[in-house]
Amino acid sequence: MGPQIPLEWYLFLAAALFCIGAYGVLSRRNAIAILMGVELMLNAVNINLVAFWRFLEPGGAVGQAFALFVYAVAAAEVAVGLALIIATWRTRETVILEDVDLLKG
Amino acid sequence: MDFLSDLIVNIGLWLQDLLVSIGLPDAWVRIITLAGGAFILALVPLTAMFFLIWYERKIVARIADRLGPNNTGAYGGPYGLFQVLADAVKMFTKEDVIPAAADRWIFNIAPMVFLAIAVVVWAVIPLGKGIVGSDLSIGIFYILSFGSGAMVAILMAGWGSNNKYALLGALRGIATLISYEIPQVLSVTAVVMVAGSFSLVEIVESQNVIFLIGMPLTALLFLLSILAELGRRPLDLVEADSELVAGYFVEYSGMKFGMFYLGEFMNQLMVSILFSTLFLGGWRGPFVDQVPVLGTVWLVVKLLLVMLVIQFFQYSLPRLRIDQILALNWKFLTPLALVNICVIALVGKAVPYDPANPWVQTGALLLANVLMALAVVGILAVAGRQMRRSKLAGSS
Amino acid sequence: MTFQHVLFIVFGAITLGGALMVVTRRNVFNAALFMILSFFGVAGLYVLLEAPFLAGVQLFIYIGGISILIIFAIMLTRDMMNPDLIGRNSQWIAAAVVMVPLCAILIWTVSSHDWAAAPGPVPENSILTLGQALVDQEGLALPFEVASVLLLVALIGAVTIARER
Amino acid sequence: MHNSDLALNLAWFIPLFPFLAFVVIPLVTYRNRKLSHSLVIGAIAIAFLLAQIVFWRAATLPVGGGEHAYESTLIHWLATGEERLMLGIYIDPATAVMLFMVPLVCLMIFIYSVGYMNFGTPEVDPRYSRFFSYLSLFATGMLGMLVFNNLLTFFIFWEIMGTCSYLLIGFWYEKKYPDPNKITPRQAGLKAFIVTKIGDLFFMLGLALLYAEVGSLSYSEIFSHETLEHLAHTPFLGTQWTLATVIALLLFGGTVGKSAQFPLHVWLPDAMEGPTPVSALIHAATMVSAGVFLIVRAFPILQAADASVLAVGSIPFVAFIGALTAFGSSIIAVAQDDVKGVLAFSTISQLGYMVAALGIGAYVAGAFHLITHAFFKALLFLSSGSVIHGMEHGHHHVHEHEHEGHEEHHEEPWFNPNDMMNMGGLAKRMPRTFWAFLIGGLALSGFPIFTAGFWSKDEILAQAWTGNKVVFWALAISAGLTAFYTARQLCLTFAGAPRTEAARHAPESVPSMTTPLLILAVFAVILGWAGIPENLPGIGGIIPNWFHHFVISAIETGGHGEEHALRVAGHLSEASHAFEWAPLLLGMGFGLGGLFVGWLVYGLKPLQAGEMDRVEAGMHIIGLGWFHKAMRNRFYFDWLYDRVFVRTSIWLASFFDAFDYGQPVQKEIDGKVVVVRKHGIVDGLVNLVGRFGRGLSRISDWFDANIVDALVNLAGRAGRTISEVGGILDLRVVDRLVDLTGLGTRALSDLSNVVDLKLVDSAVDGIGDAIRTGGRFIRPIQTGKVQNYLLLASLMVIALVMAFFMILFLQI
Repeated sequence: MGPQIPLEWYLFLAAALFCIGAYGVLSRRNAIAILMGVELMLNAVNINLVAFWRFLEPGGAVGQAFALFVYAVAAAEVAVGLALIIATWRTRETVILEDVDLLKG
Repeated sequence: MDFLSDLIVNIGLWLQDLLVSIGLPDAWVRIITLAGGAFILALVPLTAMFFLIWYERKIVARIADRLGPNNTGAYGGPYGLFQVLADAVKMFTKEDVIPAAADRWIFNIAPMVFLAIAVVVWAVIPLGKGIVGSDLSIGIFYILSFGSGAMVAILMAGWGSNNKYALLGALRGIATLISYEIPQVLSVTAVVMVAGSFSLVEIVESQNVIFLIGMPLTALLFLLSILAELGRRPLDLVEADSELVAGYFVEYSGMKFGMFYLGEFMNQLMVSILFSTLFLGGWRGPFVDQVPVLGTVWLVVKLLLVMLVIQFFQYSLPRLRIDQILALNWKFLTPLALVNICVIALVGKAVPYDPANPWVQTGALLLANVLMALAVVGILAVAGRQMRRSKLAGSS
Repeated sequence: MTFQHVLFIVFGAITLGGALMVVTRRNVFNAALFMILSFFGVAGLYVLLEAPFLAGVQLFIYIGGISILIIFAIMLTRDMMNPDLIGRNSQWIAAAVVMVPLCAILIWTVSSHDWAAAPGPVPENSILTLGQALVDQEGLALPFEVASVLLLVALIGAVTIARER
Repeated sequence: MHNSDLALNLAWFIPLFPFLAFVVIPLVTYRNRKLSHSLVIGAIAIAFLLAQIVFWRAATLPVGGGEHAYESTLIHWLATGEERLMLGIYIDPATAVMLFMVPLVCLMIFIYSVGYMNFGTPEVDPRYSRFFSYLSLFATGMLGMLVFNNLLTFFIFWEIMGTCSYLLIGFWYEKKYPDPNKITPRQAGLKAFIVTKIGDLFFMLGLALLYAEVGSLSYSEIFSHETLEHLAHTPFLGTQWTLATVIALLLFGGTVGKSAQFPLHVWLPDAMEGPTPVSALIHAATMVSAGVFLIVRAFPILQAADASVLAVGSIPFVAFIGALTAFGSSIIAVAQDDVKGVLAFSTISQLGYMVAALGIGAYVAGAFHLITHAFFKALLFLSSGSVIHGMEHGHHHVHEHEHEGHEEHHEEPWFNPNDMMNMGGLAKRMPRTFWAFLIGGLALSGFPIFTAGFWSKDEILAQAWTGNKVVFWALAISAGLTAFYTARQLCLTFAGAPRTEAARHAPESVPSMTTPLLILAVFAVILGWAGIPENLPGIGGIIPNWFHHFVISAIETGGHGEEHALRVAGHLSEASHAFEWAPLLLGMGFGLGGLFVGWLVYGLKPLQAGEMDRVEAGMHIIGLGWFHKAMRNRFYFDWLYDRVFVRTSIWLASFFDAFDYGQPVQKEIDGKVVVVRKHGIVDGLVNLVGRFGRGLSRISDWFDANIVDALVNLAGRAGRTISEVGGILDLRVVDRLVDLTGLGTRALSDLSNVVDLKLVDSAVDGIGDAIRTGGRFIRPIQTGKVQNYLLLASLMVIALVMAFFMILFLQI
């Protein structure tokens, strides 16, 4: 029983998720919330990858593999990002992006 | 007899035909059958609880040189079998207290999430020959990934109840869970490599010789890691009764506490089944081919044994400090698990499995394991001696 | 309206709803929990797409790893909970105003293209194919190695950055 | 041409070593200053040796036969969808001569920096190692830009250099000046970054267009005959312009930004805020030449473009911009007091020279001046740096003397060591620097026969004479001005008696700084002899015009269309055949004349302390003081841009800011003060309307009080003479009326408050935010918030998609 849901649905959903995540990235003030937005965007990307894999070349492995790479990147990004946030917290006592402006010109 | 040969499936088919004959559309039939199956499956552990809790109490009592529940007063019942029922009634009737400063939503949802995760993982466990919720191709991996969801529930409970003991308990619990996930996953990976599949059914079927013989080290790793995951002594950080009162669910009372308690116990049952499935050949045993239902019996016997072992650990060993526990994981179990995987992969490649005489590969694996064990013991001995020497030097 | 449609709608609703809550909740901890919910929905979508392995990975890495990390970070930086410092920045309306047409454009682009997708069945051993592709020198062995190196570097870097001095 | 030549293939490794140094320093050796700078210098030295090998190899290859555009075998670089980009090295004469120049100058400057950053002295720079790693990264950018074989890598390394420029100009980002109008290093850095980015945007669009049209960016393909033919004859989106024209103009936009041509020249003078080696390295010798080198690189496309587009009168656009820049900035330079400021503007004008030369098709002349200028300008900057360094030390020295016996650290009064008015008489204090500066100055002002600057400039002038008379005169006059302000600078700095204590005590710099000066000085002299026109009577034949033969072969045999080869040769042959006396003599005349006048004005009787600048005084006398003021203020370009772009956007920003959010409120949150804005959507609106209304009523009041009363009184007096009653009567009436209007407007304004604040809120809020973000984005003095950039980026995406949609479907 193949998928009865057209590919477009997944793509629409991914687009919506992406935009929501982007909105989060643009509109939140504290760094961790922004990180969450980034995670949502990455998930949207992954939905696209997997959907394309399923609908365009279910026999192959590239789609899934790239989804896995995205996972790796996401993990690395979160690790480093949170480390940075915590370091910033230690030195500047803030997690608000606007307040971190040592190099403000 | 052939009806008995795979009971559940036939019942399912029968039910499906019934619904179709009633004239429901396929989708609904599918939904109903799936929901029903899920419901029945969820009932299995919940009902099993009543007996197993009693079983644990008996063991505890024996270890502590007591009688344990032997007479449940008004409820009667031989050997206090209904003790659990009494406890349940008590829990239901207790007042449900919510701390004033708690984050109500999170506080209330947490136990449900915990219990739900404990139930959900039952979908893929083969309870007998042909008795399995759904034979996922990623079975064991499914269990592991949902198990990691338990962390979220614990965090929710610890955070939601807005109590520093609870939060500490949650954080310590998460620390343990996260770090012990690594040896657990690695040991499972070793099993998967040898069995050649994620699916628990196939893992069981590939155990013509149970894996415990083939790779005792892996089994040991798995056992230790599940001890930590369950929060059983000597590795219990999640609720360290004497330090954190009850850990993350200190604030819970009544049925919510009951849910946590039940959830933990179901996890215990689940991991013992997992252990017996991965290493003891699951439902396999004599005469299963003739009488398939016998498989379930075998499984029950094996899991009772495993639970026995866990109980022995639990009630006869003292607790380790958190730093000791994490050190044990990061400095000993994880490296060992990595080495273990490499060795097993090499041996598995060198000595391929042939169905004619399965003992060949098993023997090779066993040999490799023994060598590894010897090496480990040797290393430990040397390290220990140096440590003692340095201590002496320091003291004198 | 088959069973799959029902599931898709349910999981899609979970995903999008969770995501919306993530970007709108003031309390960051709740936002993180909703993010977990959203991830769960995505995992469900993977199941619908017959990629069970990825669904498992989704749960395992995102819920078991990333979300937990994020929640830890939230707890480590208590300023998160300071009601005056959390919430939206000054450009949120502009962001919303921009995002809506962006979404519209994306959807328009998707729908303007004709996806001649007649998906065949997923082969039984798709996980096997995936695994072999990841270690195949002709295939993705190099990216795989690079990804692992990246993870290692990220690990070390994170430790170095966050270390107490 | 995919042959493999071992010596030339060494070019692969030229950018490698500086990059390694850049990577290693922050990771490993940043604690050890000595190790760090030895690493960098070693790396650039290796690159220098390799570059020399490549250069001589390329120079000794037989001329012609396309041998001069050497392209190595290509390697796969990155996969873009279906096709993979190929990467190789591409050595043609232009590259070769640049390879001769760049690593050498870099090496000199790196060595110099060791002394300049006070290595081994107590006041060594705290970020010493970081400085060197930046320098090294910069060298990577420049070298990588040279050797590789496609415009994409060109762009990438170009951007690397832009980043380094930002980092290095803002290197002393904590520095502040008492004078608020003086731009601080970090502002200068941002300014340079953003202004050049404007140019880079054009460059990138050009690349995109080129790639979309040709499908490749490697030189051998985009400069092939067919491609150029195709580009030269395809209209751009149905307009009159050909693709070649558009692409050439876009690429030229990149040049305008990078090598500070008008109107994007404003960043270069402020870039002098960086450490002097940086000014020498980036903003004189190499990076700004990258802009010119881009034209040299894209010369075939420039030739394929039709020159009439945007031409000013008979002058091609490029040449016009170049000449204008050369002329204007050389005027400005006359009035600068900052020793580096003068050099900065002279750099701009010299770059203008090159651009103008290339604009009229004088390929060889442009390239030649590029090389020579790099040497003597680096020389000039380094020696000026040495002067400044000396001044600072002298200042410290003096200062310590004043505060003998004070243990506690005292705050030094701010002192501008760059101001030439504070110098004078340094020739005795620092002789080596003086001689270096002198030689550099003479080269810059084109002192005849024996300086490099003369020959290159003369070649340009000769070309301009035959090419375009207007350009020629512009360049010639600015040559005179150049000589003049060089003389002025020399005299003000070195001649006469010291005008301050600091100058009196300025010590000569350490050898590690002066040695590079001497080496560069040698090159600043002898390099010109490589390009003496052969047909010059007298010394012409002694040394063959090697440079000309070498470089021109790239044009003739560079492997593109005969048509363009002919067109180019049309320009170039004149240089080598019919010799013209006029440009040579005129050039000499202007150069020497300028020097002589400058010496008359400033050298004959050196300036005394506190005396007014002679030119300024003179212009005041003849009533041109305002003009001199304009010159001193760089013709108000910064002021203009500040008003037009910066202020407006800031104003909009803060206006809508207050408009939506009210004023920021300082709030005390667990011990630390944070700025919290109450989200009052309406009060801004109310204030506005209220202000409007108040304004109205105030006006009417004023009207009422002054004018009307006056009239009324007048009428009253008039009336009084006629009749008491009538006077009083109309006094009353009119007064009442007028008061009534006042009250009416007040009431109206109050009413409008109430109405408006109900109506407009949210829409205004949205627009306000958008514009506010926009303002934040444009203003160079910005908070650098990533989120704003992201927002703008997504806006741009939407805009682009819309544009695409229109072009695609509506055929606009």
